[in-house]
Parts: sequence; structure tokens; C-alpha cells
Amino acid sequence: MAGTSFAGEPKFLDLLFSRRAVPVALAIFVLILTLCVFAGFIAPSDPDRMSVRSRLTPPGADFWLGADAFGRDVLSRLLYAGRVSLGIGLGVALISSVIGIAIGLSAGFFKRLDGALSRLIDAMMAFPDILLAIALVSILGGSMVNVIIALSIVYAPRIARIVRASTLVIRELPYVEAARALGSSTLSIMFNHVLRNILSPIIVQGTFIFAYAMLAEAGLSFLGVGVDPSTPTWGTMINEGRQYIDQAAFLIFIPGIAISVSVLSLQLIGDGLRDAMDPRLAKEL
Amino acid sequence: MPYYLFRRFVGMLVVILMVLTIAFVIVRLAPGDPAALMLGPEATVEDAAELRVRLGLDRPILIQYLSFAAAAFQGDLGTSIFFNQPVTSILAARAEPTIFLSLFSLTFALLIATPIGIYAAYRRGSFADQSAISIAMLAASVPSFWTGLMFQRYLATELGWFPAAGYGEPGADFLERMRHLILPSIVLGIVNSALILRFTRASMLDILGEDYIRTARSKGMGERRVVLRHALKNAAIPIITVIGLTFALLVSGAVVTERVFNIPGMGNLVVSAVLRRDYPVIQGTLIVVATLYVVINLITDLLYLLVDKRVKY
Amino acid sequence: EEINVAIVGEPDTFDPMMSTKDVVSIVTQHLVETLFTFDDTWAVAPLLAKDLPEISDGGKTYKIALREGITFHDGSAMDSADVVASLKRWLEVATRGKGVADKIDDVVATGPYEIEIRMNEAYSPLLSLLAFSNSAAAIYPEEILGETIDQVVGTGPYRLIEHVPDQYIQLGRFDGYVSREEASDGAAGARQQIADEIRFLPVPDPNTRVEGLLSGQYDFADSLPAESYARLETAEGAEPMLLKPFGWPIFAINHKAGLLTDLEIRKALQAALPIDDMLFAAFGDDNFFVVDGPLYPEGWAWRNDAGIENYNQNDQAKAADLLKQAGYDGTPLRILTSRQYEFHFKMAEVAKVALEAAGFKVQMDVVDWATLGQRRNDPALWDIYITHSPFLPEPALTSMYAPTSRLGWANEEKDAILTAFTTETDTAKRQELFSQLQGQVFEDVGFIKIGGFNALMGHKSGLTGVTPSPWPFFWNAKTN
Amino acid sequence: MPDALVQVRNLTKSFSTPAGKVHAVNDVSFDIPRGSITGLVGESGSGKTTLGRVLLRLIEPTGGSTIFDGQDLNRLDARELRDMRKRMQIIFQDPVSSLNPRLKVGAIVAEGLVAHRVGTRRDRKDRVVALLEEVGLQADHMHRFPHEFSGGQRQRIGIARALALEPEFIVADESVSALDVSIQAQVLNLLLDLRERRNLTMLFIAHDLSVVEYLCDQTIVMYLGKIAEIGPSQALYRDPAHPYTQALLSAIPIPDPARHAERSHLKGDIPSPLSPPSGCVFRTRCPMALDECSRTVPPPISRGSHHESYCIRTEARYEPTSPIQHP
Amino acid sequence: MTAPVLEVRNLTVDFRSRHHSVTALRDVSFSLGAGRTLALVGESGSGKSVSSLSIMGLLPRNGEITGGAIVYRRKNGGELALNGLSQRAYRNIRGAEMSMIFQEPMSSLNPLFTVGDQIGEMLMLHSDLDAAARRGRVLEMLELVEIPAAASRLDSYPHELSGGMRQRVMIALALVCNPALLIADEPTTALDVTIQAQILDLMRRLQHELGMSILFITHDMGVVAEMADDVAVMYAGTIVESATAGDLFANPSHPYTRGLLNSIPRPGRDPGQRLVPIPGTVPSLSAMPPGCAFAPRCGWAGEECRKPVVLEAFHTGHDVACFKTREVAGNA
Ligand SMILES: Nc1ncnc2c1ncn2[C@@H]1O[C@H](COP(=O)(O)OP(=O)(O)OP(=O)(O)O)[C@@H](O)[C@H]1O
Ligand SMILES: Nc1ncnc2c1ncn2[C@@H]1O[C@H](COP(=O)(O)OP(=O)(O)OP(=O)(O)O)[C@@H](O)[C@H]1O
Ligand SMILES: [Mg+2]
Ligand SMILES: [Mg+2]
Ligand code: NI
Repeated sequence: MAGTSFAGEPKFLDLLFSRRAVPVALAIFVLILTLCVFAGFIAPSDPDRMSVRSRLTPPGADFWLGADAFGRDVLSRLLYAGRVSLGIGLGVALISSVIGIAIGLSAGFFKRLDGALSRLIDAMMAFPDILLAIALVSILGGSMVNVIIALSIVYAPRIARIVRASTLVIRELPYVEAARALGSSTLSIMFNHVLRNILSPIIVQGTFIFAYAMLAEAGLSFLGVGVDPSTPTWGTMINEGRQYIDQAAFLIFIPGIAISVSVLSLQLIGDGLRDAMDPRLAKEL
Repeated sequence: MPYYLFRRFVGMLVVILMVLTIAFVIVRLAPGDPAALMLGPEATVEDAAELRVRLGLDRPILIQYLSFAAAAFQGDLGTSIFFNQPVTSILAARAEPTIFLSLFSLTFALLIATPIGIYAAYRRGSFADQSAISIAMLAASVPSFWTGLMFQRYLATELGWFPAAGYGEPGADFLERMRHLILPSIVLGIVNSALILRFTRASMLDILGEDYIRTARSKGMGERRVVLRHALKNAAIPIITVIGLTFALLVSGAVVTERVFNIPGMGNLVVSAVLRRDYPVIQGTLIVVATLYVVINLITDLLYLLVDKRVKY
Repeated sequence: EEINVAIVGEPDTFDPMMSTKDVVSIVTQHLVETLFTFDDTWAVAPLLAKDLPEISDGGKTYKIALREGITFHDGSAMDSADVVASLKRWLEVATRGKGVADKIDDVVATGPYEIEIRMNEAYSPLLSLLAFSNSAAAIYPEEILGETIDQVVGTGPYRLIEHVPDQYIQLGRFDGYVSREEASDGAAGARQQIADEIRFLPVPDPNTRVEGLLSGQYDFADSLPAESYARLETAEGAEPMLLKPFGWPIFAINHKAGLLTDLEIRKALQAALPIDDMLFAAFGDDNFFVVDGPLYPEGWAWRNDAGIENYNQNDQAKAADLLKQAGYDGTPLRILTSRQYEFHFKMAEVAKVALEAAGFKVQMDVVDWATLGQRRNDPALWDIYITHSPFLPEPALTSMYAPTSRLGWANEEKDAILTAFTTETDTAKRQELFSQLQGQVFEDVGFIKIGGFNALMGHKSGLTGVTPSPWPFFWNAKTN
Repeated sequence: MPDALVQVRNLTKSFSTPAGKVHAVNDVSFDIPRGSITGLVGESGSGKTTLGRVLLRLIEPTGGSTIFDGQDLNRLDARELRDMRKRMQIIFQDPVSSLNPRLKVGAIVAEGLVAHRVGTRRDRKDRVVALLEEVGLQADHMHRFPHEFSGGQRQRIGIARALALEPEFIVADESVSALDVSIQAQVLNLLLDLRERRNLTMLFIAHDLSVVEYLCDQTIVMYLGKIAEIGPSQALYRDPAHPYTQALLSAIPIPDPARHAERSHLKGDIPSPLSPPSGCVFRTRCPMALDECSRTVPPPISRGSHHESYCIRTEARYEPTSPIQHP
Repeated sequence: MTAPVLEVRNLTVDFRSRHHSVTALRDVSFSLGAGRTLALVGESGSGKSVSSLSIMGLLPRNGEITGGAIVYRRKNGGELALNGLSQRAYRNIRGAEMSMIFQEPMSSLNPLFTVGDQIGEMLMLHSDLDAAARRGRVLEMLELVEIPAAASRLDSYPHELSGGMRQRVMIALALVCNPALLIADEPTTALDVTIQAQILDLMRRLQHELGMSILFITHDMGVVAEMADDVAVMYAGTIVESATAGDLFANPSHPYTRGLLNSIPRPGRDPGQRLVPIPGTVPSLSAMPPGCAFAPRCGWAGEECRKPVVLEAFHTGHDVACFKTREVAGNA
């Protein structure tokens, strides 16, 4: 007989924070996010203001995080660039989730669509992400919007696959059958029962996609096929900084650290969410 | 079983057809006239028109697609605009470094990641486990080109341990060429080990929680035997499939790594092709890589069947 | 013994007639030769020709004697038939050849080793064109000529052994090569085949070229980032090589359509540009650029001061006034540039800030180089595109002066000066005409020279015999 | 039978699986009298759940029909069926997976009301409170999530959900199997109360024969997709006619050390429903099978009023051989 | 009564988690006589499995024995304190002298090894037999547990067997080294009644033939009555009553035991007669009431029930943990 202790079941937040790293990661990420969102108020100067004569000034009193090859303030650029990088990550996470959910739900719910849609998902997943993104960006042209579109196309199948798999499982669960027995419509079953229950794996996956998209954006910029280079992103900052690896290594270290820390904290948060949502792990704790 | 094989095979063909279609559509989305692109800036309008006819670009899109797909199934992926050579032969010339780079980095990743993953799962919650997953997560968070640049700079240029770039001089023998792949393989392997480590650990954790592990312990056998005989064999199955899936990751990584280390592989080719607007090459690479992925995953799935007697077909 | 040379990319052809790309010139000059070439001072010198031509008929007839005993890589001997056929093809297919084709009546063989070029008007830059390795008037055996040349057969000191695209181009010594007797002088004079093999390795990434050079993989690396200068200087096994001056960055202006067809606005543009900052941002180190207005650098015969008061005004207030006068309506100024050459992009970035300060609305179109190459052919798509050029031995080799160029810069006064300049044969008069032309460039803002810049190359310590050049060659090179 | 609310006629359901056709329910017919509880017992895999689901047309039958209050369910179109759903409901075995963990109890219980647009939001809330109280929960429970309840309480929530639309007929699929005995008794009592209060008709699926005997007026014994025996519970338990029923009954462990059951041993396991035995499906395990059993599908043989056994040897009562003697 | 094979005295087991620790077993004591069957009954979560795992030394890593003793009498007569035994020493007796059958026959066998391998492995660990001899012995065991066509089943994989067959394999596995003590944790709960009856018969037969002692864990009073010589009833981590089977069913003396027996529908009872359920639910381990854990659900409970209660002899061989024993028994 399966025993379920009901009162002792740990609370979600307790679980989320049961790994010490997770609250730290969450705090760091929220901090980064806030700083970047409010870049307009926080940044010490206009990110585009040049004072060419101060180029490559190392971090110090004038420029807290140094100045780049145009003598622009790295800190200000970092914050504004973060807005774009995080924006791309978030945009991709959201759009790919929406597309993925739409495809995955339809495939999981309508047997007739399933064959074609899951083959489509398989085929899309067969393209390595960077490769597909490069091809798409090179064809759409490099702008922030296009990078978001391209990366969303790349990552949507991943969400779709998860959604489809979970949908197939959930639609067979007794509570869905109960809903059908009650006469609920397919649409209400889809949203009230299926979507509501796969939201957590999607959120977890979304966090990871957020992270991967930021890495991918940096990769695309590195390869010279990313966002148009006059828009600062952390990726373009690294790419620009590469040339000064000798005189001004901070130019690639600082955005590199910004990316790595953001991606790391996102992954930690994703892991934490997953652990918190996985009842098996919950029991083990 | 034969029926299952047949079904899987047909499924694979359908996916490959889908891959072809997607690649065709992607490239057709490209703005501009492919003929004008091929001829370059100095071409006249008449030249372009003539070329369009020659390439069949004036025919209805469906016909174009069909002949493209038919040609592709016969191994003809078109002609490179830049090199004016068949895409297949260009790709064939780039296959060696990419294949070996992938193999080496996968081997490297497996050698590093599996034992650590197993150990971490076995001693879950311990300091060793925590450090292993932290390092793995960190490794997965650092852009691989960044790692590549650093390794190149410090391990190759400064310390001279490895060649900094390239794929050996013309006529270099096999060993020499492979020597050039060591450092890139490590760079690429790092990201993969992160993934494989976490995956190994996770599936090992799953297995260690299974009832039959408790049964094994109740038989009075040593922990080593429990882990290596009873758990590992079961954990190996999901690990095999994830290796198939990492192929895409490897190729993605290869694009960046080959670029950093200037290795004349398919990844480098595709970036150059993008910069050269050489659409047939982009298309061909997409198709070849995706097809390989599909085939590799079919193989790992079949391997899975061989190892796991439970799977019914 | 072999020399490994890291070049910036993969040449798209081995037929130098068909391309104006520098990588193509660098590689193919080892394979094929032209009738003439340039010496160290960029004076024209004979190569396959026996001597400089006899020019008669008021500059309209060039009689060129050919060297005897020259063999092609396929073993056949070179004679006037080959030369005539090659030149005719050049006039038909090469960009620079097509540019002069209408001035040339005929190319005829007047003996087994003598040809004549007959023209309908005098055109003084012709010799330089024949000497140039860029869109070169290369000499091939008559038999292989066709619309495209599949197998490059030339008379050069090296021949192609193997080409693995994106990997290497392997050249081997051509044993049948007959060198000139004179002492080596730039590309002219004796060409010694010291190395057994020369390998060109396409390495698109500049940092990788630096790392490879420093780690000893390359004997020579072309086009290195200025930032690596200090590292190369202090490094053990490698040395920097500065080509000083190399060339000049250019803001090419669209005179055919758009905003800049208005002279006032062009003047505003000229006034607003902060040349110092642009160059400093682009090159970073005073070693690598000069803020210098004249179209030719110090030490060149073509140098003069006409119009340079308009250079480097850095006066955004004045520019704003000019814009107001012109009734500028806020139409965006479209700057087309690419990051293939990082300094283009950086100059554009700095320029953008200054132009915006002056009241321009600026739209940056950053595309890849290939796209830029296409887009600039369509006047509807851009107002400024950024490019650069080496200092060419003959001003007329720069096409931008001509009304037929893609800039479409035309005005009666300038066109008259240009015609006089290209038909005049007397050197002193030509220099005078050129200073008038330069004056026009500034006054009518035909295009904008930003300054002068140097190119950085690097070589392994111990490599000798390579002279700094926009198109470095390796036949006299030696390693030890 | 007088006033049957549900008449099942030749109901058949087979599933196509990669391994072949599974005959889960095979030509089953019976009636459920209005206001009574009918028990359905059988071993795991015998097709009880499937029968419950096709009967409600939650899955489409392969053949046969269910006549509910005179209407053939299989003739109804999608809209009519949805309306009909108000009149018949189902309660599931697993109290965990049968409640959506992301919905609050209030929303779960109100789902049917929402689906059929019954009443206003306020009305529905009142209904939910009343329902919760009827099944022994409290009004403020509606704001909690299912995981905050014990197994027995969750089962009550499932029952409240099923009652919301005031159905006449309920299929309870192993509704107490997952509960501890002390809780199981609470739920069984609740079901009995409900029947009395609401005159509910119920099909009660279980594998525990003692529970069925306790609760049900009529009992159906299923084996491998077919009915083995059907009859009023009292008669069937006192005088089991089918050898399978006899074996089942004798296998029940009785909580009394003094009354050791005399075991009838069934050989082996239930055969695969992919390839059921010919003739009588039970013959492979039957201690009294004859050659003839492999040839004829046994017809129902009456053993009294409404008591039928599907065995050609129903007259020959099987006498168990006493197995091992205990110390 | 013979000397007990196993004696558990005041066993207390805690589970730690990051935030708190819960006590899953509290002062659990029972003893199992040689050749006898002791049934441990109780509802889900009452601590039956934790008890058995403590004896086997297989507690999950977050579980810990924090008090009490487990004494095992070896085949050779020596006494062995199992708590605090080194893993190495444990390994020698696990499988060889005491072995265990688990509830889930589906998942308790390793899917990737053949049945023969898995049973043979036991012999490999605990005997000197060579491969051929091991195979012979395994075959013998399979025949002993009445697996039809045993020889052909040797090389089967678990998924090729039905649940009942798998449970037989588990039994063969547990018994192949002739253990003195067999712990069976709900071995028939997952099985159908007819199969359950087969397995119970089999276990009884084997006990007669092989003479081992069985600790039989179940939640089914019917099965207890079938199998047990002695019974210990668990509730919320403690033993509330223990007696011989006959005594317990005849004179249930703890209110919980009585409630349990009253809430079971028995075959042949009068129709319409209502069951008497125990009100309320089992308290969770993290929210135990003070004193008697059953008090909140108990009709007899009074003030004194808030004080700690211990298991005391009610009469010979019949221990009860209740302040109201006499009232309850008198009411019987
Ligand atoms: N959706 C399905 N697809 C294929 N086979 C199915 C499906 N549902 C049930 N079956 C098969 O039909 C047979 C009857 O299953 P069913 O669930 O009705 O049995 P049951 O009597 O309810 O068993 P249990 O007591 O285990 O719940 C089984 O063999 C089962 O495997
Ligand atoms: N690994 C663990 N971590 C924390 N608590 C545990 C762990 N294992 C068991 N418990 C707790 O110990 C108590 C006793 O559990 P146990 O498994 O012994 O119950 P049981 O009587 O065997 O129940 P069932 O009949 O469901 O098998 C339960 O409340 C359970 O929640
Ligand atoms: Mg069922
Ligand atoms: Mg248990
Ligand atoms: Ni007995």
C-alpha cells in the first residue's frame, strides 16, 4: 500500500532553497537583472559616449570597470549590453516556450497531427543549435529581433518535445479522464489539466533555454554572425575585446564573467526548480 | 524485431526528408537572387537571367524542390558558389578533422565524466559530489570560445605544449594532424563532460534508488560490486542514448572550436560559407550533419535494444 | 625548405585577371607573371618584357619586346602569340582591362618576341595597369585561355602543387624558371627560388594568425591586428613587420542618389568628421596611423597640399550650420560598413557619434563584406560605404576619380582635369594636374580620405628576404 | 430484472498493440438494477477497468452497447453524450493521480458544474461547500491543494467531484483499494450512506471479495475479459457455481486463525489476453476442465434467480482437496 | 518457547533531513523464536519496512539507529549484535544467514541479468561452488519453489516472467543459501488473491521443509491469521500490542487492534451490518501527539493517555501498550 504522508510534505520554497547555492544564485541573478533593467539610472555614463583618448584605460577611479577601445565606459556598456543579452535570453525563452507549447500540445493531443508534428520536431532537433542559428541569422540578417527569432526556432522543438511527451502521459491520467467523464471540453482539459501540470517542467526548461540562448548569442557574435555589432551585447563586447587580450584583458574578462555568472545562476535556479518540482527528490531530502 | 527495424528505418527516412525540406526552405528564405549572388557584383542582368534558366530557378518552386530532393537522395547536394565544386566533395574533404575532433572530445568527455559522475552519484551530497557538479555546471556556463581563446593563448602559445592552430602542414602525416586536434578536443570535451557528468550522475542516482539495488545489497555483496555490476549496467543504457544526443552538441561546439583553432573542418566551413554567402554549402552542411545525427541516433537506439532486454517492440 | 604563410582568407580564384582581391594577388603573383612590375620605389620595371616599351605616336603606340627562352609551367615556350592572346583576354574579362579596352584599338604581334599595343588616345596609366598584380594582365599560354581558366599555368617561379580549400595552397619551385639578371629591387629584378615550397594557409581569424605566428607555426603572417605589435616585439621567435605607410581608409560617397548628392550636405559631412579620434580609435597606436590630408604620403612624387584645409576640421558646429543651410530634413545618413576590417567599423562608430552631434541622423548598416560588395553596387542602398586602398603607384588606378565608378562622382571641372591627367604623358605636368584633381576631391567632396595607416605583418625570426608590401612575395625569402 | 438503469449488451473492447490485439472485454452482458450496487471482481488484467470505461463510453467500444435509462449511449453524438455525462460519473482507484495536483479542491469539485455551466459562481461555491460537507470534509478545505490531504480525504474529494452533477449512476473503480483498512471502512460507509440518501446506482469495481460482499447487492466475477459468474451477492457467496468463483473465495485469507480456509489451488497464472484460450477461457487453470471446455464457449447457466454461471460443469460442484496441514 | 533467533530491543530509528529529523521507530521491541513466524502488522507508514531494513542493515543513508539493540543468534549459536556491526561483517551474514523478500516482485529483480545469474550470484558470494554446481543448485531451487519448466527459466530475464513467478524467483533467491532468518516485507501485497494463496502456501511449505524463522510483514489481518505464530501490531512507529496469533485474534486488547479488526469486512457476515471504522487518520511523524499516538482517534482515551505509554505484559505472552487495557479487554 502506498503511503503518502500528507502533513509532512515539504513546501516548495523550502525545497527550492534546500540547496544552499540556489538562493545565492537567485539573489545574484535578480541583482544582475535589476542592474541591467535600470541601466538608465545606474550607469555612470552614456554607453555610447566616446573619449577616444582614454581608450583601454584599465579599471580605476575614472572608469570603474575600465574603458574600451573607443574610450567608452565599460560598466555602462556592460549594463546596457546586459539588457540586450538578457532580453535575447528571455525573449527566446518566452517565444520558444509559446511555440513549443503550441506544437507540443497539438501533437500530444491530436493523434492525427502527432505523426507529422513529431517528425518535424525530430528533424528540427537534428540540426545542431549553433549551426541552425547561424544559417537562420545569416539568412534573416543580424539584428536583435532576428537573433531572437532564429534562436526561438532553434529551441522551440526542445520545448515541444517535452510538452508532447508530458501531454501524452498526462492525458492518460485519471484526473483527465475524470474531467472527460464530467463532460469538460477538450480545450478546457488542455489548459486546466495538461498545461497547468506541465508548466513546471516548461519553466525549468525555459530557464535553461534562457541560459543557452545567452551562450548561443555570445557564440554567434563571436563568429561574427550575431546581433549587428553596433548594438552592445555581452557577446559583442567579448568579440570586440578579443583584440586587446594583451593590453586590456579586462575587456573580455568582464563581459565573460557577466555571461558566465548569469548563465551559471540561471542553471542553478533551473536545477533548484527541478529539484523542488520533482517529488522523488523531495522525498529523498 | 524485423518489423520494428523496418518501421524505424522508414521513420528515419521520413525525418531525413523533413530535414531536406527544412534546409531547402531555410535557404529559399534568403533574400536576393541566388543567380546574381553566384555571379558576383559585376554580372549583368542578362547573365543572371541566363544562369537562372541553367540552374532551373525559373521553374515552379515545387518542381525545384522535388528535383532538389531527388538529387539529394542520390547524394548530390549542389555546387558551391564560391569554390565552384560539388558540395559533397567539399564536405568530404572537411569531414576528417570534424569526425576526429568529435571522437576525441567525446572520448575525453567520457573518460573524465563517467567515472566522476558515478562516484558523485554514489557519494551524493558529499563534498566530492558537490564540487563535481559545481565544476560541471561552471564548465557548462563559460562560453566555449572563451575557454578556447584562453587555452590557445596560455597552453599553446605561451607554454608551447600544443600547436596553437591549424591542422598540420601540407602533407603532414596522420599523427601530426591528430596532434593538432588535442587541444581543441579538450576544449570541446570540457563542455561535453559537463553534460555527460550531470547526466551520468542523474541516471546513476535513479538506478541507485531502484528496488533491485536494495535486493543486490540484501544479498550481502560489496558496494563496489553493487555499483559496478548492478547499477552501472543499468545506468549505461540512458548514457548510451545521451551520447547519441550529444552529437549535435559536439557539432555545435565544433563550429566555434574549429573557428578558434582554425581547423579546416565542417564547422569552420559553414561559418566561412555564411560569410561568403555560399548558400549551397550552408544547405549541404545542414543536411549532412542532421542526417548524420538521425542515423547516429538510430544506431544508439538499436544499441539500446541490444543491451536492454526489456524493451518491447 | 618551405615557408608557411598565414593569409587572411581563401582566394576564390587562381586567375588574377578575374579578381581584385589582395589574397588573390598575393598568391598568384608567385604563379603567373605580367609584362611589367614595380620596383622598390613603385616605378614600373620590365618583367616578362625585355625592357620598358618604346612609346611613340604621341603616347598611342607601345612597342614591347619580350624576353626569349621563357617557359610556362607546362613546358611550352612563351612567344608573342601567348602574350597577345592573354592581353586580349585581359581587355575582355578583367575589371581593370575592361576599363581601358575602349582606348585600345588593337594588340598585335609584330614578331615572335615583340608585340605592339595600338591606342586611339593617349592613356598614361596603361603601363602601371600592365604592371599591377591586381586584376593583373597575366600572361598565360594561348592554349589554356577561355572564359575561365581551370588549371593555372604561368611563368612564375613557383607552381601550384596542391590546393585544399580552406586548408592550404601548396606551391613548389618551378625548375624551368628563368630569372631576370638584374639585382632584386622590389618585385623587379632577379627572383630567386630559395624556398622549395611556399604554403599559403588561409587563417581568417586575426588572433589565430597572431597565436600561430607566436607559437612558431607560421613563418609569415599577413595583416595582423595593431594590438599585437607589442607582443610580437617582445616575443622570442617572432618579429613584427610594419608596412609604413600602407594605405588610406576612405569614406566613399554616393553621388548618384540620396542625401549626399547635395554638396552642402557633403561639406557638412566633411566638416563634422573627427579624423584624429577616428584614426585613434581604429588603430589605437600612433605607430599605426598618421593624420595626413594629402592623397599621397610623404616621400611620394604625387604629394601636394591642394585643398587640405578642408581636412580634419572636426567642427560639428559648422557642420550643423551647413546642414541648416542645406535644409537637411533628418533623412538618415546610411553608412554601409563591415567588420571584415575592424578599423572600418571603428571609424564608422566614432564618425557616427560626431555626425549625430552635428545633427545628422545616422543609420549604420553593418553587413558582412560579401554583402557590402553587393550592396554598394546599388546606389539606392547607401550614402557612404567604407573601404580602404593601398597607396597605388599611379593615381589613375584608383577608380573613384572616374565618373563611371560606382560612386558616380561627376562634375565638369573635375572631369576635364581627369581627362587631361590620363592623357598627359609628361610627368611634371601630370603632377600639376593631379594637384588640381586633389583640390577637387576636397572642394567638391568627391570622397573622403581619412588618413594614412600602416599595416602590421609578422614573421618568424630568421626569415629574411621579404619586403613589406601590400602584396608580400616570397621568392627571395629565406629561413634559417 | 425489474427496472434496470443500465443494460450492458454484448459489450466488447479490444486494443491494438504492437504485440497484437488485446481482448480486454469480450462480449459481456448484464443489467444493473436502479438503486443497487453491483460489484465487479476479478484478477488484475481481467478487464474490470476497461469494462467500466467502455460502459460509460469514456473509450469507444469495439462492439456491443450500453443502454442507460433506455437510451443507447453509442448512438449519442458528442453533444448529447456531454449532456448525458451529468447523469453518470466515475470515481477512481488512485487518490493521488485522480486529482489534478495544481488545482485547488474547490476547483476540482466544481469542474463538472463549470463544464455544464450550472448556476452562477456563487451558486457553485455554495454547492461545493455542501458537497464537501456531505462527504465529511469542511468548507474551508476548498482552498487547499490535494496534496494537503490524506488518502482517505482525497478519495472523499473524488467522490464529491463525482456527486457534483447529481448523477444517478456511478462507476467506482477500485475506489478503496489504495486505502488503509481503517480508512477504507470510513469510505465504504460513506458510499453506503450516499446510496441511501440519493438512491444512487453503482458499479463497484474491486479485487477484494470481502469488500464486494459487504457492499454489493449483486456481484459479477470476471475472468480474462469475460463474465464467469453473476448473481445476487448473498447467493453467489454462499453458493458459488463457477470453479473460478469457488477458487477466488477459497483464496481469501480470513482474519481468524481458528478458521483456516481450505484452499482450492489454481494452477499457474492468468493467461495473456493477447491469446486467450479457446472455448472456456478459464479451462487452462481449472481443476475440473474437460476436453469439451476447449471447444465450446460456455453459455450462461442459471443457478437460481438472476444467478448465472458461465460454466458447462456448473452442476458438478468442485470439492477442494485439502492442501498442506498446518502445525 | 525456543531461544529467539532475533531479538529487537527498544529500537529507535531517526530520519534526518536538512531541516528536521523525524523518529520513524520508537522503542520497538519484539523477538522471533526459532522456526516460528512473527507477523508485523500495521497500516501504511507505521514503520514495518523501516524495522526490517534496520535488521538487514539496509536503512537509507539518511536513516540512523539511535537507540536500542538488535541481537541475532547465529546458526552456530553465537550471538551477534547487529546494530553497530561493520558493513564487512554484515555482508557475510546478509544473504547467507538472513535474507529478505520485498514487496515489489516487478522491480526487485535486476532487469538486465537472467534469473539464473541473479540467484547464482548469491551462491558465488557465499559458497565455494563452481559454476556448474551453482547452476545445478539454482535449478534445484527453482524446482523447489514450483516454477514450471524450471530448466528453461534459468536463462529467462525477469520481464519474461509473471508477477507470481517473479515472487517465486525472489523466494528462491532468498532461500538458496539456507538462511536461518527470512524477512518477508509484504511479499504478496502486489499479487492477486489466487497467486497470493499460492505464494503463502509455498512459504509455509518451505518453512516446514527448511526450518527457518520468518519475520512476515503485512498489513492484511487475513494474511496474518494464515501465516503467523506470533503477531506484533505497529502503530505510528511503535508496537502497540504483541501476542501469539490465537491470543491476539481472540483477545485484541489494544483499542487500535480492536478497531482494526472491526473495520475489516469479513466474509459471511450479516448483510447490512455496518463496519465500525476508526475515526480520523494516522498522525504524521512530524506531528506526533504527546503520549499515546493513538489517543486522538481512541474512544477510550482519557487524560492519562497524554503521558508516555510503554509496552507491558497484559498477561503471559501478551503485551499491550495502553493505559486502558483492562477496560478495553473487559469490554470485549
Ligand atoms: N489502453 C490500453 N491499450 C492496450 N491494452 C490495454 C489498455 N487498457 C487496458 N489494456 C489491457 O486490457 C486488459 C484489461 O485491463 P484492465 O485495466 O481493464 O484490467 P483490470 O481488471 O482493471 O486490472 P487491474 O485489477 O489491474 O486494474 C489488460 O491486459 C490490459 O493490459
Ligand atoms: N528514507 C526516508 N526518509 C525519511 N522518512 C522515511 C524514509 N523511509 C521511511 N520514512 C518514514 O518512516 C515511516 C515508516 O515507513 P515504513 O516504510 O517503515 O512504513 P511501512 O509500515 O513499511 O508502510 P507501507 O505499508 O506503506 O510499506 C514513514 O512515515 C515514512 O515516511
Ligand atoms: Mg483496473
Ligand atoms: Mg513498507
Ligand atoms: Ni497455520
